[in-house]
Amino acid sequence: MTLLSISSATKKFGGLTAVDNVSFNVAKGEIIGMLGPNGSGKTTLINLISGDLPATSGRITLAGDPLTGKRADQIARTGVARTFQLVRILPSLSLTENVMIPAVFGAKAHWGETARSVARDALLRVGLADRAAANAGQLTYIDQKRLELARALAAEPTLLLLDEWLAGLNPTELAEGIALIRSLTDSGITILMVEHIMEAVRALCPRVVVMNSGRLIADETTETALTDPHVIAAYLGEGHDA
Amino acid sequence: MLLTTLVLGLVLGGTYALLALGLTLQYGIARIMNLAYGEITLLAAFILVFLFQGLGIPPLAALVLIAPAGYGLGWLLYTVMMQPLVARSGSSGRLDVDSILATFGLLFLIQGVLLVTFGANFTSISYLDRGINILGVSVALNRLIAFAICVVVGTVLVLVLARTRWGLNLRAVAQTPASAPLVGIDVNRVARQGFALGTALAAVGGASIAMYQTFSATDGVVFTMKALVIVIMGGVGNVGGALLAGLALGLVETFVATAIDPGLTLAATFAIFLGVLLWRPQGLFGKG
Amino acid sequence: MTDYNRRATLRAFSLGLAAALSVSASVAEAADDTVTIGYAVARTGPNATGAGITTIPNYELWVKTVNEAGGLAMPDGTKRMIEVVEYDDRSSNEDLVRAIERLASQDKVDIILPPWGTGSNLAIAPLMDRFGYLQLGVTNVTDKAPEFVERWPRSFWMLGGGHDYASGLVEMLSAAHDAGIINNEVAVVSVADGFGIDLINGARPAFEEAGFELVYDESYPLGTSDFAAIMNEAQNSGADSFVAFSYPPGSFGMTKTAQSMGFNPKVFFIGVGGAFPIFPGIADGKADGVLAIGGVNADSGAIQEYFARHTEVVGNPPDSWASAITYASLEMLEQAIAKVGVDNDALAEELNSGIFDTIIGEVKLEDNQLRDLWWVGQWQDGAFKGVNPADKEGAADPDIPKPEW
Amino acid sequence: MKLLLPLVALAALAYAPNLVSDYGLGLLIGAVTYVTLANGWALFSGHTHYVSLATVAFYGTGAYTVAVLNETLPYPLVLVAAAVIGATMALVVGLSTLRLAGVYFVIFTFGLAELVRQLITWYEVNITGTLGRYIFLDVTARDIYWQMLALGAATIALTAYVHRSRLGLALRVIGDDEVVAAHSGINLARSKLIAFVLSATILTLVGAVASPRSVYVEPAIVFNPTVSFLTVIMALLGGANRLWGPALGAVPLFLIFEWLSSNFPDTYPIFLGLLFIAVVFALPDGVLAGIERLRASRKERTA
Amino acid sequence: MLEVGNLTVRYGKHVALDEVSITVGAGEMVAILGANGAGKSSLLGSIGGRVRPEGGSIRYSELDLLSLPQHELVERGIALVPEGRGIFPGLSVSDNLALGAFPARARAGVVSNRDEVLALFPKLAERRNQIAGTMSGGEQQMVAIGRALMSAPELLLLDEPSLGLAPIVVQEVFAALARIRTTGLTVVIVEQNARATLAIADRAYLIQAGRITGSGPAGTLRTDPAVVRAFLGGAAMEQT
Repeated sequence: MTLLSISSATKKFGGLTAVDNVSFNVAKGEIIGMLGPNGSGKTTLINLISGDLPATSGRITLAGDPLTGKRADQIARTGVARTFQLVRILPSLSLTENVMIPAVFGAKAHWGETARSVARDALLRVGLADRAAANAGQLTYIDQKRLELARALAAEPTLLLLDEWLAGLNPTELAEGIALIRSLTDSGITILMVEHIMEAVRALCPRVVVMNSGRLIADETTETALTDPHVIAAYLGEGHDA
Repeated sequence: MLLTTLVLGLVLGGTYALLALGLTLQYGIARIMNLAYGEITLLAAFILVFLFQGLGIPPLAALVLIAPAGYGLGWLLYTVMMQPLVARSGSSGRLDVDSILATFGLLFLIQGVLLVTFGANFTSISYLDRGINILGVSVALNRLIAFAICVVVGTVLVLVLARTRWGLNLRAVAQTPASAPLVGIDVNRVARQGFALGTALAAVGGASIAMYQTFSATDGVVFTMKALVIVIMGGVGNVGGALLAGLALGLVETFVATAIDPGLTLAATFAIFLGVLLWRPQGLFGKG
Repeated sequence: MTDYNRRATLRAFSLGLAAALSVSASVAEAADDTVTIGYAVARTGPNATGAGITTIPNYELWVKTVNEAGGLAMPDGTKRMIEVVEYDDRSSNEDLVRAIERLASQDKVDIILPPWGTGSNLAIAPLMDRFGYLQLGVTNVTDKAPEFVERWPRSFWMLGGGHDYASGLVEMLSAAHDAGIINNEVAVVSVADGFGIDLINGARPAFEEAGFELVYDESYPLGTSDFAAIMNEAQNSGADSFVAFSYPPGSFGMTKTAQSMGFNPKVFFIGVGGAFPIFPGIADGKADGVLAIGGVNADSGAIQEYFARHTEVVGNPPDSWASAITYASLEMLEQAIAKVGVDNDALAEELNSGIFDTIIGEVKLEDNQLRDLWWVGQWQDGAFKGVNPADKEGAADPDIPKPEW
Repeated sequence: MKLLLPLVALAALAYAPNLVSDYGLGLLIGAVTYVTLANGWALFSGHTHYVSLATVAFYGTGAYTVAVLNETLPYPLVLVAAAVIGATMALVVGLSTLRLAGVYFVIFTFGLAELVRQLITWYEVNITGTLGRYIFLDVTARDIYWQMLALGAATIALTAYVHRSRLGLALRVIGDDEVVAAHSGINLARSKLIAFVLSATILTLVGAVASPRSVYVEPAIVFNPTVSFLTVIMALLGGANRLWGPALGAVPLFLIFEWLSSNFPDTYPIFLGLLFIAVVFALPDGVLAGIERLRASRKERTA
Repeated sequence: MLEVGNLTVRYGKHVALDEVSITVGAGEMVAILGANGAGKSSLLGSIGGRVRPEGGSIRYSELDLLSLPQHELVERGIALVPEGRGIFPGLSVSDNLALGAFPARARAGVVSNRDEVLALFPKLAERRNQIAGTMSGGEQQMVAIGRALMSAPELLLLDEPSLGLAPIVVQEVFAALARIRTTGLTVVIVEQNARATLAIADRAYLIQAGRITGSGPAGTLRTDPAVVRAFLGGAAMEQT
């Protein structure tokens, strides 16, 4: 069953077409990787889905309901949660408060003890429960990443968008991170993840979509994609002889 | 009737434009929203009167002294007061608020000094006060001079900005300060120059207003408001825009005063101002 | 030519400083052999200009004069020096109200002198009444004075109301019209605040009744600095008489604009500021013939002496409208104290019933109001002289039409 | 009890007029007025970091409403009317301006006060033909004080409540990062609008309650832009995003201004200017944050 | 000519560069290759004065670069074309180029430098009056590189010049870089496009997770599976 459907999504910035007529579907419960070199339009596409940017044209639906044309907060309330490529935490709020926000303002609109317990669960899941009262500004980078994931989880989302959530982690942390994401898919959340760390993509995603210069150049199994000459060329270049 | 409105409006608009040029440079290049701008114009106005009445220096000659003095004062203000705020804010965007609050303090400071030094009296001089016939409309010579100063200063400024290397540097910093160091421009230095140049223009504006208008030490905020309105209308940092917006505002005010109701001139000014802010915050003459 | 004289302002400043410094001393001693007089007047903000010309210099001049003469004479024949407690109301009514409370309940001064401006005086009237102080209001123009006297029996209103000035002006213009000097068309502008509105509301029916036609009648907002368009309209209206119920910036701006554009109506009347000593300078020496609110009996020896002393002590001459009345009000106070002491109730009674000899002549108040006032004055031979009421002692004949600029 | 101390303080303050002179009462009124203004301002601007200079637009509107209606309506209804007018005005202004950011918002709010003043002036001059209005109400200084104290206490209570509510959380998130706020399901426009209207209603009520202090009301008198600036600097000095910050900034600054203006009437603006600049330089985040920083660094040193 | 020793860069608690050392000889073109987030831009940014490192040293012809403010570096002959290009989008192409010649060292040769730049990017000559921000990404990249060359640099630092460009434009950019290389300019280039880069560079460093994990002559690295691994991880290498 298709959860997220993207058809002919296009985003232009002035003369630049950042996302060019991209279409693909994500089934419920699936975890799908989005690959592509820097600047190929992956983050822009994520922004179109989450409502951070309005699409120039095309249509995006979640479980049949259109997302295009809605504001970010409305989309968030339909059950879409995300992390950001550059970590965005709320430095003046405590960890619990950071994580509570989507629980309070999201689809379920919890408040009081319920919201706190949702936040506590999310923090527990990412391993930050013991620091719940600390200020988010004091966290290390990896903990900030964890916090951001916890915040996305507290939304109890049906669709989770991860934008290079694993970037910048050391090998131990990476292994923990991969295990964490796997535990999420096991609990039934649908995940679309932009990722550069191929080990992680291999480990987590049976299927990937690959973008280059705003276009979708591949939508296939991970094994196929990583040996697809188009994909390799997209990453490493064509090797022009000059 | 229409011609009269046109002539009077342009002359009025010329002085408005002159008033706004400095503020648009200060905010455009140095990113300082200077609420003490009007007080600096007043300071120059008082100094012009002092030079004229106390020392007998003719106002047009006094301008030659006041402009560089204004530059010096701006240089000093930026170095002592603004630069630490700029350094502290980094890219956090708090500079706007900090500069508004700090220059609000400066506003009181200068006003206090003016009150103590020059008293609370209305001040004015009579200088070339006779009427000149322009297309059948009588206009005071001193206002024409102020208009001419505006045209000359405005044109020179536009040309300098458009044609010279220094002007190009100023424009570069105004538009994309983050890129300026890549070509070797010391943003801090250019910002200081821009602020100082803006102060010099404020001084020239104040001095030319002193030639024809009665003023007192508490009038500064009126000048600041007018300049602010024009700067926003013209697009922040846009010198050509400030010139056009100043002229346009003069025309609008004159038109409202003659055709609608003098009681609504200031209301019209602010309504246009707020309208522009909402409809095109980048200014009527801004790009994009 | 000059309104600005550095040495003079500096002197005025040091005078003020001396007064300010005496504050602490006076409060500390507050002995029986002094009379403490307090006031809160605008030294900063928009009201500072008006207060700085009309109110503060006269308070300071009077205190200095009295103290140099050995102090205020008391009913028992002794003399008591004046000590001053002075605050800045920052042109804000809130601060003013608090300053009055301070003078009354903290400093416990004997007399409180009023602030500058109609709004300020009204703002403190209930307080002054409650604290039992008399309020010797001078710089207010209001038609409601009789009503206010009823409400606050110790309040005094010494500058008339808008209707008075408007009728005075209309009376004078009617005479000129009857003499065939001017046509029946009037161009009138008024500043959009309480003062301007009061005057124009009084003037409209008065003009109409006298057979004048208001061919141009507009108000302009406070803060207007450009009058070219207004003056141009007035000039094109064809009226022989130009009347402006204006404040100093407007009065000055209109004068300069009229001069530069060669607008020469037969009657050129302006509001506040026309009687200021700096006006001839503003008018580039061509003030003669300009009509304005107020006036003094310029031929009176007492007035001439007052002008000379004011110029000497303060550094510049007083204005020719409210200054002399302000000073006269203080003289009245001085004489009343000599009779009944510093009890405010007795003083109020005495002020209303007594006859006083002041620089503006013999003064007798009617129902707490000074009614014997100059409504219209005119610059003649470099002096601002009262011309209406025409039957008032010392009235000069109005010079109409005004000579061209 | 956390509530006990504020309640005792409130009771003490309510009793205070019996102990002080009229001037003391005047000081209390002034201090409470500015505490309420600063708090009301901070209710919107404290967390969102939108610096509004429109305080006097609402304050003046409140005062003017009382001036216009005091002879036709009973006093409590006048206050209700002021609140309604203030809220409506804030709604219109908010709907049109909250998409402006940074300095544009600041300038807009600065211009707004001036526009309101000009429009009221024009209306009064041309339509009603009166400009100055009189407020002859039988309201004593004590009444004003108690009303203002109640309003101030209500404002602080409301602030405390908002801080704990969804709205407060939303505002804090908006102040930190609007993108995260939107992606967490917060309706930015609605949250900002509600806060702005609440804040503006309080500011309008302050103007209304304070207005009987001056008998005579004129646009030039009640739309004094200094009020807007003083409010901002007081709130920022104390710390605008903390419950007691605005009060902590307003009281000492108010007293300093009073002291300066009575002791240095001529040079007062110079000192005021220097003080302003000093606050911006020395205490950029407010006194409370400064104290916390100091405590933190001391803790670090001892540790 | 350029010596970077034990450079460490942190953003908060995140270590972006961990004791990185590289050297670049005069006239060399050296590539820094690595996946996204590996620390390439931090390295180049440190050399170009945009990033303040926490430890280590950067010496250039006996000069301690870390002691100089960013804008001074251009005067010393170091030109940086940052990621995102750093052009003046609101100014015309010719203004952008003119600004490139801001340093005193470049002023004498403005005319000949401009001719060279326009010969290198003929498109810029056609569009000299166009506002730079309205051009396509590839053209903007040309403006950025052209502007850097206008400052008569000895050392050119290029950060991802092919980023976000269509393949055909990438080709064009690399062709231009190859020509620049023949002028004897020293170039440090950070790229994801490893193949195209290795085709024109002399040497390359591989960077992974903030550390140098390999280096060598470009010719050798072109066939080294470690390069592919740095980008695509394990399995991909067998197929290349």
